[in-house]
Amino acid sequence: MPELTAGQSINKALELILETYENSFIAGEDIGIYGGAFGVTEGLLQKFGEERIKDTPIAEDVIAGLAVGASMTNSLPIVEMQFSDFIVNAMDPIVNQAAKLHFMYGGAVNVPIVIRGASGGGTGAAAQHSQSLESWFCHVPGLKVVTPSNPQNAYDLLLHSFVDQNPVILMEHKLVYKQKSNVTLNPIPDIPDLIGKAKIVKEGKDITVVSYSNMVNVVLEALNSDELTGIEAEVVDLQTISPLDIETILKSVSKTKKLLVVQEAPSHSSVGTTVITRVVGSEVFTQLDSSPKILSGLHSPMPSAKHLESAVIPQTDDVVEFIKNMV
Amino acid sequence: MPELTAGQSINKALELILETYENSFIAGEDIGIYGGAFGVTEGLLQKFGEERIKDTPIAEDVIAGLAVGASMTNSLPIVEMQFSDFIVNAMDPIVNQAAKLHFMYGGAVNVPIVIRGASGGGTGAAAQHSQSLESWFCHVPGLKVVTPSNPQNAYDLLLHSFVDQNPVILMEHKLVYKQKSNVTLNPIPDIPDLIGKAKIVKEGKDITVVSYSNMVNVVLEALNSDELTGIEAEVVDLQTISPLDIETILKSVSKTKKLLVVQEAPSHSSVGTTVITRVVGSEVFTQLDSSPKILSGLHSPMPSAKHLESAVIPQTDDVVEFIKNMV
Amino acid sequence: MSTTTETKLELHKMMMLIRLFEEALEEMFSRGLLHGTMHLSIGQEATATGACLALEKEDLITSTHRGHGHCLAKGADPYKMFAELLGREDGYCRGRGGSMHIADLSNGNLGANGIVGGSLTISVGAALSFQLQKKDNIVLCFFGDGAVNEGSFHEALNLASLWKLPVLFLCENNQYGMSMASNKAVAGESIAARGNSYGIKSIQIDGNDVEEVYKTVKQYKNEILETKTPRFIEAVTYRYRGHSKSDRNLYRTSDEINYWKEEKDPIKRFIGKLQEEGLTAEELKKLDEEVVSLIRTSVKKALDSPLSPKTNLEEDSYA
Amino acid sequence: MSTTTETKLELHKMMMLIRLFEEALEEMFSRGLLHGTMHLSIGQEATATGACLALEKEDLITSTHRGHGHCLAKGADPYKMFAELLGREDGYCRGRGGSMHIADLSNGNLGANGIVGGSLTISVGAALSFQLQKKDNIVLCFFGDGAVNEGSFHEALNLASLWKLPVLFLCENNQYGMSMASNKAVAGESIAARGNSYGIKSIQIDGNDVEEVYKTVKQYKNEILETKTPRFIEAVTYRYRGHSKSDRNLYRTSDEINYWKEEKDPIKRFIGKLQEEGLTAEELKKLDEEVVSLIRTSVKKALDSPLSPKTNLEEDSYA
Ligand SMILES: Cc1ncc(C[n+]2csc(CCOP(=O)(O)OP(=O)(O)O)c2C)c(N)n1
Ligand SMILES: Cc1ncc(C[n+]2csc(CCOP(=O)(O)OP(=O)(O)O)c2C)c(N)n1
Ligand SMILES: [Mg+2]
Ligand SMILES: [Mg+2]
Repeated sequence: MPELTAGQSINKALELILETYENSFIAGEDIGIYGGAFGVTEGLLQKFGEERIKDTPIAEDVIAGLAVGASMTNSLPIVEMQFSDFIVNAMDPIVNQAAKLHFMYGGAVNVPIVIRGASGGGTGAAAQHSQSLESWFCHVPGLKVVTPSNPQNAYDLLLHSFVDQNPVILMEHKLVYKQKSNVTLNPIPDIPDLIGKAKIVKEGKDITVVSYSNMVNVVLEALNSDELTGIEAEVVDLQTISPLDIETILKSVSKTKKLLVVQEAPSHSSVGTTVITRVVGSEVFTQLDSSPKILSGLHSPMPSAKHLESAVIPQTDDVVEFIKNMV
Repeated sequence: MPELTAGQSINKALELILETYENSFIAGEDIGIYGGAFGVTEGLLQKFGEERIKDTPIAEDVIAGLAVGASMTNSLPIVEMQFSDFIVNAMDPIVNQAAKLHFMYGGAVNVPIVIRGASGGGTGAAAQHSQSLESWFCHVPGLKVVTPSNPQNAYDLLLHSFVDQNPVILMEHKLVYKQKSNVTLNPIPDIPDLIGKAKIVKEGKDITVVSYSNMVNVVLEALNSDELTGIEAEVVDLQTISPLDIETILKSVSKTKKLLVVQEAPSHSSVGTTVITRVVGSEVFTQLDSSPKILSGLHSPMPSAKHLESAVIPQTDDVVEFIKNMV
Repeated sequence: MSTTTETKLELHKMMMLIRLFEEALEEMFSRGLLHGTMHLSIGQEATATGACLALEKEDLITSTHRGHGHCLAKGADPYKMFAELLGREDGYCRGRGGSMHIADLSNGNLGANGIVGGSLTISVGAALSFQLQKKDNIVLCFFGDGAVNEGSFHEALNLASLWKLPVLFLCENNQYGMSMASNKAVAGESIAARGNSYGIKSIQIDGNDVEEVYKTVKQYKNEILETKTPRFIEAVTYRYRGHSKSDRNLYRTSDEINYWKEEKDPIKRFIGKLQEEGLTAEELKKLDEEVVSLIRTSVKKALDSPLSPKTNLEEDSYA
Repeated sequence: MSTTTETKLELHKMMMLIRLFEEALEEMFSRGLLHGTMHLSIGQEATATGACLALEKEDLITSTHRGHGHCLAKGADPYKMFAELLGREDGYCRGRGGSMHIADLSNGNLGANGIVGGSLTISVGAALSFQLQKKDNIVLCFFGDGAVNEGSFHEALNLASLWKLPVLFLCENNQYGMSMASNKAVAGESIAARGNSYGIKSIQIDGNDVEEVYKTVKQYKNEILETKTPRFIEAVTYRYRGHSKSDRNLYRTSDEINYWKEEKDPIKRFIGKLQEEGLTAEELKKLDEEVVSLIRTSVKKALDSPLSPKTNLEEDSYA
């Protein structure tokens, strides 16, 4: 069981896919000799050649569009959006094409593509290279959206996303790439049963903290704070943010009677507001003994300066603060 | 006080703006001799000429991008996305540029642009011409998002959006264009004080129904149903969906103790989930005497067939059903 | 390469089928049987017909919002198309797609597309599959003159040229977008010249001469497979009807429309040619009657067929 | 049109200023004083310098992620730029923009842009303002060879040509995107040829010859104002450093890099020319010392200046 960063475990998953499925290929900007802006595709060009590791021009629209066309014709494309912010240039193929073709054509076609993008802030990359845009894709019927938080689920969720017959958007947080831990290199699954499943990463009885992507790590770190000794928080890592695993969330909240959602993205029209709406719209509403809260990034573009950036992104102190106030 | 459709009242507002501000212009596809796909710009070319009524090629990216550049250089652009679905091709100029420049450049520039788009379903235009994508833009800091529901506020909100110094996305529902009523042709305001203000369109004490865009009309129609006689619903037309007028909403809900949100867009990561999250996250939470609900469009692309389309979009019967179950 | 008589009669019948199919739609529309709008290709039948009949079934096409002709010419069943526009269960998309979104995978039609330029990058991806799978087939990508100005056009052509993909870009230049004349919308010499600028061999042809379209597509398909490089055709044609049902035709003169109807109609012209070559009025009548009755029976069958049931549409949204 | 000695010395000093400014940044970065990454234009100084010094203050530029040189050459204060990269209140963006997002409207710089191709459509809009306002100024749009393949490039050039907008597109072809050689990324003859394909007069020049850049931009600006049509310049240059701080330069040889450093360095070459024309070592030394001390004092002042205060960032997001 090797110790790997998430960047490396994703690389291993990609390698396994390419070895196993001859009709799979990867396309994206600087994924070849450069190995990807975050090193995720390092070594794959050398192993699989230019035919299957396709370095593209800087042209996100055709990168996503070719994935759609290829997937309709017995290829299995995995494409990379170097920074997920650039996915703004690929919205038509993703939203008007990939998401809708299966439904629009009456079920006659599937669009089994995986679109990976590096998301999130905290690296000083400023407003156009730090966004967490995953909520947009959750709002689009026909897409699935997956957000790993550590090396193990980054590996597993990529394999499952690949096997899933729907277009899957994988938002990989830049800070998650750097997370390091032992990874079990599971085989490619027959059924993508991890997609749509949340995970209880820490059990507790006093409050349910629902989070996803890198914020799961921030939450877990916050729980080590002395200020929270005695408080047993249950932490739910959504893993898939569309479709939501509402059962797991409801089960936890009906036990703890308290709900806090922590996300890096701003609150308005986001995953977090959806979690809260689903919970208060359920029978669990009557069991809540305090007002459910969301701790989100500020409604502001990402500033470049470190001290301002950390004011926009929820920090461990903020999590501690919220939990203290709620329990 | 002339009787006008919303399409006509918007046309009047555009005319007043063009007459009043020499540095204003309109750009978009088929807005000239054709008068716009929905007739909204009819007659403007004849009045103001090609210099200011700018028919563009089919190229949404540059349509939005030129608005950004023009607004930074003392012009006042209003651009049209023929169907708001095509805004997918203009996401970079809107989201990475217009929304962020003011903040990113430390307040040194403003981007006072108006982007109008025809949104929504019910016309049999199918999945790529019927979307309600407004929630995406609410999720983006730096943008304001406005959604008229009738000829009067379509007129007023366009004028106020124009005067607002921020980039404003106006989502005009295709069925709202056809709404007809008497319109007071107010002058251009000095301060855009309507932006960010919700409106109580019907007072009541039994339940608060929050809605926006064409669904406000569906809600009002539903309230005439015999099945609801005796029930006094208070109807809040958000009018601006970002920023949200949370005060007006809280005031109403603390009076009625019940909240239903009705929107055409699917629920996940939407305006409606935001309204509910803000309400249950406030002190009003304890006053709620029933679980707040959202009635939204299905999580499905829009089908073309009429009987399937009406299954995706909330109908008056659905509203009646929800209210009956809640009161 | 000369065209056989048999092929010529096929070309004529297909143009007639498309014309009568869309005239039947117009009639249904005026009777209020259709929900939504539609985009008719009446006047442009030669391009769809000549192009698709030059292909094999295994070759693929991507189509546009004005795609009825492409779909029929690639082998679709008019009954299933009528059924689709009427929201019936037997429709190609079970009533979920409608006029703008008919796909017919069984005959190699990857689907119509409501987004201008939306099919260009998809065709590139399909061509990449052929390349990776070492298939001797091509993807023919239909698009209009208006799509030439979309960013997706640029990205698709650039990549197809760089990667030497087996795709034939076919621009149906009917000289207008919705209302904008293409010469006001496309900078530079011509649309074919724009194709050349990507290092893609390009040609401008008479899109209303069905035989010229047929021959050019056949030749270019062979060149694509031999040289392993893409090709580009600008087929000049004209639409008689408004852009969609709401069009008042303010942007062009009736003289212009009539000129194309009288002087340049693809069906008329081809009939003239066939008659010069000896086709008798009787033979022609017989051919056309077959088409007429096919349309009649298809319409009737579609109108009699059951509506698409209200299934769980949220489940239908996912594979 | 010959360049005055005074101008030549300005050109030299500006290239030196840019080089030393970025070398100072490198040093700060290695000392861990900078948050995030940055894109250095070391080796490309001639393009930014020649282009911007050929403009008037009222002319506008749009810039890129590799924009320090454009910004300085258009007249920015190095102190405020250092302050910006250090997150100080005196920074051009009060610490909110950083390296990739410096704008300096007072000097006609509409701003750097982190999105490849993001500034092209913006420049078209600014040029439209000039046209509508009947101003005798132009917008110079900087972009890299990698941006040529984005859809936004296509839409911007097509519209600028159709609408005859006063914009000068200036492609800094440093021969690589991030890692991809531009000849693998741009189909067709050349980048300049792509400009021509939109009916825009285009030229390829030596982007490391500061005088050639200066003269060509001056000439093209005049042509733009006289003919009321846009122009396009492909300036061939080379970046010495990696794309950004994380680049390991695997996609090019050190021989290639050294060749450009030794044989083609814009500053070296121009010094040689100035000396041929009689500039003495002393005069040169004096000029350079001015630049050195300006950088030194600017860095020091910036390091001593206060951090940008934590204001209400949500309020700051709106005008
Ligand atoms: C991205 C996008 N922008 C705009 C439209 C609206 N629209 C539909 S068809 C059309 C005209 C297309 O012209 P052309 O490509 O020449 O095809 P034609 O209609 O002439 O067959 C327009 C503007 C659209 N469907 N998609
Ligand atoms: C839309 C978009 N895609 C990708 C990137 C990531 N990226 C930043 S710079 C760069 C290379 C740009 O190459 P070029 O335009 O030649 O400019 P250069 O870096 O050579 O100065 C890439 C791929 C981006 N910033 N924006
Ligand atoms: Mg056309
Ligand atoms: Mg470059």
